[in-house]
Parts: sequence; structure tokens; C-alpha cells
Amino acid sequence: MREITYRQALNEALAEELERDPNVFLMGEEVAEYQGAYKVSHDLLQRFGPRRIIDTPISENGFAGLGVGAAMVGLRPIIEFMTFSFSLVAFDQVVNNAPNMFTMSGGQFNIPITFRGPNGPAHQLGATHSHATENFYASVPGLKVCTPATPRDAKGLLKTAVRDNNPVLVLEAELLYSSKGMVEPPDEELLIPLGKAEVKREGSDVSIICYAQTVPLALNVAAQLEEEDISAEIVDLRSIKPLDERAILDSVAKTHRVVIAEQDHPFCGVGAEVCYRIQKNIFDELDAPIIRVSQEDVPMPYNERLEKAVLPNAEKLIAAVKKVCYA
Amino acid sequence: MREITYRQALNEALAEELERDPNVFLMGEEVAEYQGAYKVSHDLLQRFGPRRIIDTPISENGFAGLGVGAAMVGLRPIIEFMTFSFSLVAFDQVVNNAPNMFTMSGGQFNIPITFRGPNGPAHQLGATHSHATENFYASVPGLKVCTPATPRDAKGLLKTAVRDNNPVLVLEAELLYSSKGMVEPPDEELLIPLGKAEVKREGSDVSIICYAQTVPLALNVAAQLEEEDISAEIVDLRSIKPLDERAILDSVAKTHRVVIAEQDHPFCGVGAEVCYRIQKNIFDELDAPIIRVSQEDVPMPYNERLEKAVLPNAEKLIAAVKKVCYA
Amino acid sequence: MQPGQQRDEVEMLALMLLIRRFEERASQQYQAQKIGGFCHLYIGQEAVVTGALAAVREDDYVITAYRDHAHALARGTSADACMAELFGKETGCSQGLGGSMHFFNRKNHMYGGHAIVGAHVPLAVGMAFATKYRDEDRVTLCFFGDGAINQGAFHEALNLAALYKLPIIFICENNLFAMGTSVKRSTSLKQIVDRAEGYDIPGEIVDGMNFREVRDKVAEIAESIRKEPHPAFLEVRTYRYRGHSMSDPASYRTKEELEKYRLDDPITRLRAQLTREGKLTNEQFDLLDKRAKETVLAAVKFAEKSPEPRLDKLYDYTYADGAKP
Amino acid sequence: MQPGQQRDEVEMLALMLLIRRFEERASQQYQAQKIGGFCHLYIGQEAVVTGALAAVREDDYVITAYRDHAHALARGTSADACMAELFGKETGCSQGLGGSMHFFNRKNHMYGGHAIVGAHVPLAVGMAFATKYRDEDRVTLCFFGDGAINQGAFHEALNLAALYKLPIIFICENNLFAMGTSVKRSTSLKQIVDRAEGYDIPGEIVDGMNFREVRDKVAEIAESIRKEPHPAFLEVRTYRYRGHSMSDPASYRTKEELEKYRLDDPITRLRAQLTREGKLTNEQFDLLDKRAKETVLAAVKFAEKSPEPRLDKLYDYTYADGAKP
Ligand SMILES: Cc1ncc(C[n+]2csc(CCOP(=O)(O)OP(=O)(O)O)c2C)c(N)n1
Ligand SMILES: Cc1ncc(C[n+]2csc(CCOP(=O)(O)OP(=O)(O)O)c2C)c(N)n1
Ligand SMILES: [Mg+2]
Ligand SMILES: [Mg+2]
Repeated sequence: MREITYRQALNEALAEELERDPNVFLMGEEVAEYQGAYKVSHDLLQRFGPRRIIDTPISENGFAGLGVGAAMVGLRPIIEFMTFSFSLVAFDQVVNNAPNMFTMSGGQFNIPITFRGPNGPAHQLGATHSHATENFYASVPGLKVCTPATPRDAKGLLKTAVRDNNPVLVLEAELLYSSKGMVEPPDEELLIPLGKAEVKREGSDVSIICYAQTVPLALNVAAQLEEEDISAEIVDLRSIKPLDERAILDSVAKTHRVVIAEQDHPFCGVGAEVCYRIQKNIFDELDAPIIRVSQEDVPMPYNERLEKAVLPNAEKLIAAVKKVCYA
Repeated sequence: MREITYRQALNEALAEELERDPNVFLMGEEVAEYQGAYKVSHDLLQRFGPRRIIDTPISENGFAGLGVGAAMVGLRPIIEFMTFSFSLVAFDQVVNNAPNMFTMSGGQFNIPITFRGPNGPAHQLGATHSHATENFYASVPGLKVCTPATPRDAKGLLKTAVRDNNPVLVLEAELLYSSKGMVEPPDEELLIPLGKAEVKREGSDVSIICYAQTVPLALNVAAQLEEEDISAEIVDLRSIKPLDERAILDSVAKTHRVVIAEQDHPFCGVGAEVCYRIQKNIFDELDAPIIRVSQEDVPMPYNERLEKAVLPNAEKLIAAVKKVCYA
Repeated sequence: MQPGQQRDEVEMLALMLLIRRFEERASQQYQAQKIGGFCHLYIGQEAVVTGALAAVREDDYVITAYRDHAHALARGTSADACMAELFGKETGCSQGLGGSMHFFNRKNHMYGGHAIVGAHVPLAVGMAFATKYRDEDRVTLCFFGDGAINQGAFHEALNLAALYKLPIIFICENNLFAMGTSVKRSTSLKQIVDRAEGYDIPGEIVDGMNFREVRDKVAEIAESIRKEPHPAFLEVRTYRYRGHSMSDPASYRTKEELEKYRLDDPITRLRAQLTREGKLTNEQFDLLDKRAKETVLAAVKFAEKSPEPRLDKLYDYTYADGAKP
Repeated sequence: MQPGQQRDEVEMLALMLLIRRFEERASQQYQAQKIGGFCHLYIGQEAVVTGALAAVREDDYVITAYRDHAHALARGTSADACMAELFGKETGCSQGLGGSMHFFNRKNHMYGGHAIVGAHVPLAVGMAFATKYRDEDRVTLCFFGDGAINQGAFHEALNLAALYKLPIIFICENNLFAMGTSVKRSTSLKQIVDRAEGYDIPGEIVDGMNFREVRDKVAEIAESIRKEPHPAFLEVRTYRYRGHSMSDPASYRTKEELEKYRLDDPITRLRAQLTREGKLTNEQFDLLDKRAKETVLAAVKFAEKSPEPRLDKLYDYTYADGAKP
């Protein structure tokens, strides 16, 4: 194992999959000559050439659809959205063409495509540039959605996504790109299955269910809670869809109390679905109502203080934990 | 009161608001000369002329945005999507420009626009043409979303939507267009507030929370359950956002058992949000886990029998009610 | 692969007849409620797809919008599989899951059948991209209506195709209307082909009621594309005799206009050409027509007898690996 | 309203200086982390917006993309309000909620500041639609970059404007790059203005480093539009001296290219023209520049001292009627 950044982990995943399979190509805005708006595709143009690392005009709908079409005839495209906020102009291709093709064609055309890029609020980018899209996409049948929180998960999930025979969205996080973590050496094949959560920290008093940017937040909070003798178990969903119901229920059956920390908007957010699944399956195990900590239900303001107030944060998360623990 | 169709009710609402306010105009594909793809705008071109009833090319993103721009400078556009499945190509305008403008401009530009049209599965239209979009749109801060189930609600909610100073989506239902119901006479102003649910049937054993196409379904089921001595209360949400939490909680506090009947996809659907709100606020009032009856989580198949199997239906709803009633 | 131009014209006439009879029968079965959902008929436009496909190879890529029965048939999908699809049966070309608007045939390189206006144009560009990526000499034929040219997806796709110099023919089937909206009311362009100039894509106009003209033009373009990959745009002037879909009385146009085009019927035209040239007798024509009708009747029987898709397979067509959400 | 052409050129030079000094200072404050998020500087392009706005009335509608500081200033927004917006303060032109990419000024008819590439072009068409709906003689000026012309929203908007004959000038600020992508790599068109042909919209090219050329051309087009509403397209050739945003070293272009354009600086040019014509002395120029610098320094002070938006008003800017979700 060695310590690398989340960005580097993604870069390795891309390089390894490009190396492995000549049908894999990477396409998006500024992915080639510019080396990626966030440098995730650093050096790939140099290594794999312009046939396989392809810059596009600002035409998300066009090149997302191009990817789906290329997938229909046997390629395995990786489409980068500079951020998933810009995937909204390509929404139709992502939610209609990619996931419906397999059904509509009676199983003749599966679409092995990966859409990836940073998702969710970054820092002071304002309302149009801060979209967390996971609940939109997870609600669409036929898509798979994952949200790596660590370099290791980023590498392993992205590699698995590229090999999956269905459309998979890898929702990265800009604010995590420079974060570091231990990852297997490059000569060890690292594949992390979609649909498998990971307990990032064991605990007994409360389950904090989280993903992406809220994972480091929850781990921080767990450390703080430790000092107040509250033992929090941190369940990182890793994949939003398929959702690892088993892992969630197992943790809840142990702790009987749940807080969900999510980075999306509250209304019909990921936490609402998780909450529904828990109460439906193990209602009697719950000793307190489930509480969600998400964004406030307002468009993201630019001002830094207000932005912080909109986002989930340690204060809100601790308050929620204490509430479910009646502490 | 007189009996009219849902289609006629919408038509009256449009005509009355066009009559009342010269800043109101109606724009969309085939709304004028063709009299509306589903004839909702019948006769409006003849009455209000081509300046105010405007046919467009097949450019949803373009004319949705045109509406938002016109609203910025004082008009009150009504934008028809032939169906909300086609709003997905205009997604960015609906979720970015319309609802964010007020925040981004520091309160200088509110956007009084109405987006309307049929939403949700109709009959054998296949995967691309059967989208239920309510959970997408309700999750976006700054939008309001309503889903009328009866002619009276259709008229009253659409009129209110047009007068609202924010972007409002009126999600109609193609399968309800020809349904009939009692509505106040045209000389009586009918406005139904956004964010107010209505108990469509009183009951004491179980609350069935529903909206749009699932309301007639739930009323039917309630009649059947009556015969088995189960008294179902039917709560029609009418608006998805704002959500009438009060009305939901009141009903649940009375019945202690809940089934949610919704027409959207299950993952992060409207019912997930409703479930979260109930368990969070009145956890102790619940005598059984909440169960949702929604679409199956698959792209809509064309075949009629399979389509029926995907949709919520009486059988599934009755089974769910019996389950929560332990009957 | 035999080059398109060599394909027998009498055979192509038979294909046009098959398409025509298929759709007439589909219309009737729709009235009888054997077919659900939307159903868009191609009657009047037969020379377009028949001409275009006569000019290309069997392994070239074909994709179109929702008015797609003819494209599937012309691509060699059996009338049985097409009719069964309309009936929603498991034996349909999309196993009864796609319906009228979503005909697919992977084996024969028919890539759908797409119901969101304009949204398949980027897919076509992706297919052409793959061709170039793999250094093949296939051509992609992307059919779409006059209404599609005002969609953002169309625009982005054309620009990408031009920029990457992809081997694709954009074939606009200009039947003068998008539902009830005439082309004059959807764009201020004097002719649709002019839109291609905005992408630096060469464009041409052909008479879509004339099989030979369509075939020869497509053959010429395809040949030039195979030599050196590039996109091309073809505006094909045609007309649909029926309403937009089964529910449309088409009251937005005059009887005279319709009659004018009917007189120009593509089947009658090719028949007359062949007869004049001594390649077809009246008896032969009648036989072709009879066969077409029989094939279609047999297809109805086939569709009727075919089983529905199995309920227990409902979840099997969501993910290719059978994953459950 | 005074017609644009009459606006004093020295005043306009002062405006260009204000814009330049404002942005230099913004850049410095960004480095000092007083400004967050993205920040895109307009330095080098000043003649475009200054020239265009000098040619139109104060009540004409103006809208642009995210590189918008100059447009707000040219539309009469105070340097105070602009700087305060960058600082995220309540006194900002969008109350600190919009930030660099979302400058608005309703009173002065500045309609933003829009950060999704191409997405504001339909809004502009809507504004022009309203003008025609109300039978006013305003012109809408819609600014956007060379990168925006490949977005679907742009395409649909132009077609609608042409179809409905709306009074709007589409002003493409072609600074040769969209981030690191040169125009040559985003479209195969030889010149951007050719795209307008695909909509039957008249198009012209002007030198965006020359204030007078931009002003006169916009004045001419605006006059013709006021007589008879119609859309027009203007490709303005310009250059940004800085990187795309603060984090971009702009290594995709050569120093020589940058130097070539710097020599053609729009401020230097107008200054030289005025000096040559005896309308401006060196002392006067220095005074203008000094004033610009002072105004900007004062704006920084103003922004620093201004209060932040109130936390308890977080929910007040979601719905105009204060509805809670
Ligand atoms: C994005 C989108 N908007 C609207 C529709 C509804 N619709 C289906 S077909 C059609 C007209 C298309 O006309 P054209 O492209 O000319 O094809 P034609 O029907 O003439 O073959 C419309 C508006 C749709 N399917 N997709
Ligand atoms: C839909 C969308 N895609 C991508 C981006 C990211 N992005 C912001 S600016 C930009 C380049 C735009 O270039 P251009 O239009 O030429 O304007 P300029 O920056 O030169 O003023 C890109 C790709 C975005 N904001 N919106
Ligand atoms: Mg047409
Ligand atoms: Mg540029």
C-alpha cells in the first residue's frame, strides 16, 4: 500500500483501464491537451494519444450521446463531465438513452458507458455550479451510481464501473481530489464491487450513514463524539445504486439509531430512500426516529458563510446524533 | 357546480388567466393551430390570437428558456411541454435558470412562470415517453410542483400557479384528461392554494397518501376495502412541493398506519420523502412500518401486461394496506 | 457485400410494396386495438429508406426516429418480427418491450427506433465515431424528420461530426410537417439543407418520391465517405399521406396538397419506370403485391399467435448483468 | 435617452480604464483570498462591451455569460457594488449571493451574469420576445463566448429568434479560446459568423480591439432592428490577456500570440486615436487613469467594510413569496 491522492487514484484507474482494453476511450471537455480541468486525466493524452483521449467542444448533450452510440457498437466510453452540474444539459442522454436502451431493444443493446466527474457543491461556486445530482440519477431505472469517498474507493470503483456492462455514473468530489489515502500498489488489480457499502469505522451507539464528501465529515464527527462517550458507526454507502440494503440494516440492527449525512438536497434525497428502506425492513429495531442532515433546501448562495450554513457540517451532524441518542 | 372534464377544467383555467392578465401568454408545441396535442388549449388561438397563443418548433430547451427570459422582464409565461418526458431535454432551463434566478440575483429577479403538461406514464408509450418527473423537480430548491387529480383541483391549482410569483410546475395526467368531476361555475373564481393537501375521503384505519393518477386508484381501493371493514382515509397531496406536512401528520395521527401510493419510480421517489417526514415527526404514532406502492424500478416496457405490472395497481395497493393493518 | 447500386430494382419495388402493405395492415390492426401506444405510419415516404438502403452495404449502420417500421423492414427485419413488436409480443424485434417507436435489430445493423425527437442524432455520431476509431470503412445513415433540426441535440451532433470528420450521412426526411407544424412555421430557412452550412457540412437536396434519385445520390455520397471519412447532409423531399400518428386527422393541410403528392407516389413511379423499360409486366407487379399482402397477413397471424413477454422476466431487462436495484 | 453614437468617447475611454483597473484589483484581491469561487477576467476585451453599450440606449436589455464584471460596470453598476459582490457582501450587486459569475442589476437593465455556457441565450431571446410582445422598440444585446456556439441552447435560441423575428443582437465575443480549446478545435467552421447562415440571420465580423468599429457597427444594426425587429449576429474578434480563470496558466498559447494582441490593446488604441485627433492630452489620460484607480481602491474599501448577508435571511431568497418548502 502507498499513500496517493484521490485525483491520482482516479488517474491510475483511467490509465489501467485504457491500457487493458483498446475499446476504452476517454472523452470530455479539456481532458486531453489541458490535462483535465481538475487534472484527473493528467498525462493520458501523452500516453494514449489523441485517438483515445479526446477533447470536445462545449456540447455535453452531444458527446454524452456520442458515447451512448459508440457503446451500442461495442466501444466502452468514459465520458467526463467537467462537473455534474453540466450534466444537466445532457440530462436526456443520461436518463433516457443510456439506461433505457437495454429494455427498449429487448435486451439487444446494453450500454457499457461510464459517466464521471466531480459532483456536488465545491467552494463558493454559486447556485448553478453546485448541483448534487445523485438523487436524480439514482432514481432512474437502469443507471448505477457510485460516490467514492477515499482514494482507494475512487480507484476501485472507477475501474469496476468501466468494466460494468451497464451505464454507471461515478460521482467524484472536487473537494476530495487532493485528499490522500492508502491504496494498493499499481501492480495489484484493485476492483471494488458496485453496490457494496463499507463500514469505515465500527461503533455501537449510532449508525451514521454517509457517502462522498460526508464520509470524512462523519469520521471527524465520530472522533469528537468518542470524547463524549458516544460510539458512532460510520457506514459509507460507496454506491447509491444498487444500494447495499444489507449493510445498512446490519448496522442499524446493531446500533438502533440512525443519522444520515448526505450532500444532496433534502427533498427526495438519498437519505429519504435510505430511511424508507430501514423503517420498512426493521421498523422494530429503531429506538428513535431517523434524522437526516443534508443541504438546506435553498439554491446555493455564493457568500462563504451562507454556503457553510447550507451544507451539512459537524455542528449539525453532532446535534442530530445527540438527538437520536437522546443525549 | 357542474360536471366537466379535467381537460375542460384546464382549458377554462388557461382562458380565465389569459383574460385576466395581458402579461400571460401560452407557448408550446402545437398549442395554437393544432389546438393542443391533447386539446387542452382548444379554441384559445381563436379567442386570444397568435400574439398570445404561440406555436413553437420542437425546441423545448429553447422555449423553456425563452419563457424564463420573458418572465425576467415582466411577462407571465405558461409553457406547455407536450409531455413532461420531453421536459428532460429542457432540464437545465427548468432546474437551473428558473429556480436559481431569484437567489443568484439577490432577490432582484423572481420568475413567475408556469410549466405545465401531462406527466407520468400514459398507456403503452414505452420507456422514453412514460417519465414521472415529480421527484426530480420537487427535489430542486426554488421550484413548486403540483399534481392535480380532479377537474376542480386542475382548474384551481393551474390558476393559482399562473398567479404565483415563482416557477411552478403543474404536472397533469394524460389518463385523467377525460375524467369528469364537479367544478364551480365559471363566474365563481376558483383558486386552490399550492401546498395544501385535501382529504378526499375520511377514514380511520389507514391513511393512503396519494396524488395525481393514484388518487382515483386509491378511492377505488378504499371502496373495496370498506367491504372488508377496513376504513381508509385518502389524502391527496395535490402539491408535492410545498408539501403539506401538517395534513399528512394529522391523518397519520388519526390512523397510525400509512401506505403511500405514487406514480413515480421508487428510488428517491415522493413517497420516500413523505415517509421520512412522518417517521421524523411522529415516529411514536406509527403502529406499523410505512409501505410505498410505486412503479417497479425498471424502464417502462411497451407490452401492456408488463406495463400494468410495473405500475401501481389495486392489487398491490390492497396488499400493502392489509400488510400495514396486519389484516 | 454487394455494392448497393447493384441491388435489383424489382426487388426494391417489392420491398416498397411490403412496407406499404405492412403499414396499411398495421393501421387496421391499430383500429382493432391489437396495437397500443403511438403508431406513426410511413406511407408515402417508402422511396426514401428503400433508396438509401439500396445504396449502402448490409453492414453499414442505420438509425432513425420513431417512424421506423420501414427502416426495420428495409434492413431485413421480417414482417413477422415487426408485426409482433407492434402487438407487444416476445417474438417482436424488440421482444415486445419497445413497441412501434423502438424497433431494433442488432444482427442487421438497425440501431432503432428512437422516440425523443433529435436525441438519436448524437447516437448516430457515436456509431460513426466508433467506425473511425476502429478504422473501418462503414457509413452511418442517420434518418430524422424536418422537426428534428431545431433540437439542441441535432446541433451538437452535427458540429461534432464535422469537427471529427466522421463517416455519416445525415438524412433529413423532409415531409413538410412535424405533427401539425409545417416547416415554414418551424424555421425561417428557405430550405432545410442550408442549415448544414452552419457546420461546414456539404448538403444536397433530392426528390424523395423518386427511388432512383435517392439511391444514386446516397451511393455517390457513401462512396466519397468511404474514400475519406466526412459527414454529409441530405435533405430528402417527401410526404406522408397519413396523419402524424393514428389519432391525427391532419386537418392542417389541404386535400389538394395530399392529392398532388399521391399522384407522385413513389411506388407508382418506380413501377412506371420499370414497366417503361420493359423490366416489369403488370402481371409481375400484381404478383409482387399479392406476395406482399400475403406476407403481411401471415405476419398478423404470427403476431397473434406469439406469446407475450414473460411477466417473471420483468426485471431481467433493466441491467445487462441482471443486477437488482 | 441619448443615442449611443453621441456618447462621449473620452468618457468611454474612462470606462474602459475603470474596467481594466477594476479587474486588475480583483485579481489581486483574489490572490489575497478576499474573493472566492471562480473569477474570470475580461482584460483585453474592454472595447467589446464598451463599444456595444456606447451604441445603444440605457433601457435596452443586456445579458451575458460568467465573464461579466465589465458588462455590469459598463451598464452603470458602481465599482462599489461590483467589488462588494466579489467579496460576497450584502451591498453587492447581487447581495453577495451571486458572486463573480452572477452579476445582476435590474435597475440598469443588466440581466446577468450566467454561468452555464449557452444557457442564457434562450433567456435573451425571451427578453426580446417580451419587447416585441409589448410592441416596444428596445434591442436586446446578448453577449456570449466562442465556446457557447456549440451548445444546443444556443442553437434553439437562434432558430426561435429568427422564426419570430425578434429584436436581438447576438454578440459572440470570439477571444479565440474556450478555456484551453481554441476555436479551431471546437468547430470546423472557417469563421464563427458563418454559423448564423444556418438560421438565416445576417452576420458580420468586427475588430473587437477597436472601440469605434464595435460601436459603429452595433449602432448601425440596432438602428435597423428598431425600424423593423429582427435578429442579427455579430462576431467580435478579441482576445483575453489573462488565463480563463484565476487558476489557469494559459499554457496552451504562445507568449508571441499574447504579445501580438497586447500591442493592439483597445485602451491604447482609443487613447491614440483621441490623442491624434487632439481630443485628449497625456495629462488628461493620466488623470482618467488615476481616477479609475482611486475608484477601484475605494471600492475595495467599501467591499471590505460592507456587512455579509444575514444568516437569518438564508431562506428568504428561495421563493419570492417567502414560501417554505
Ligand atoms: C423532444 C421531443 N419533443 C416532442 C416530441 C413529440 N413529437 C413526436 S413526433 C413530433 C414531430 C416530429 O416531426 P418530424 O421530425 O418532422 O418527423 P415526422 O413525424 O414528420 O416523421 C413531435 C413534436 C418528442 N417525441 N420529442
Ligand atoms: C454547459 C457548461 N459546460 C461547461 C462549462 C465550464 N466552462 C466554463 S467557461 C468555459 C469556456 C467558455 O468559453 P467561451 O464561451 O469562449 O467564453 P470565454 O471564457 O472565452 O469568455 C467552460 C467550458 C460551463 N460553465 N457550462
Ligand atoms: Mg416531418
Ligand atoms: Mg472564448
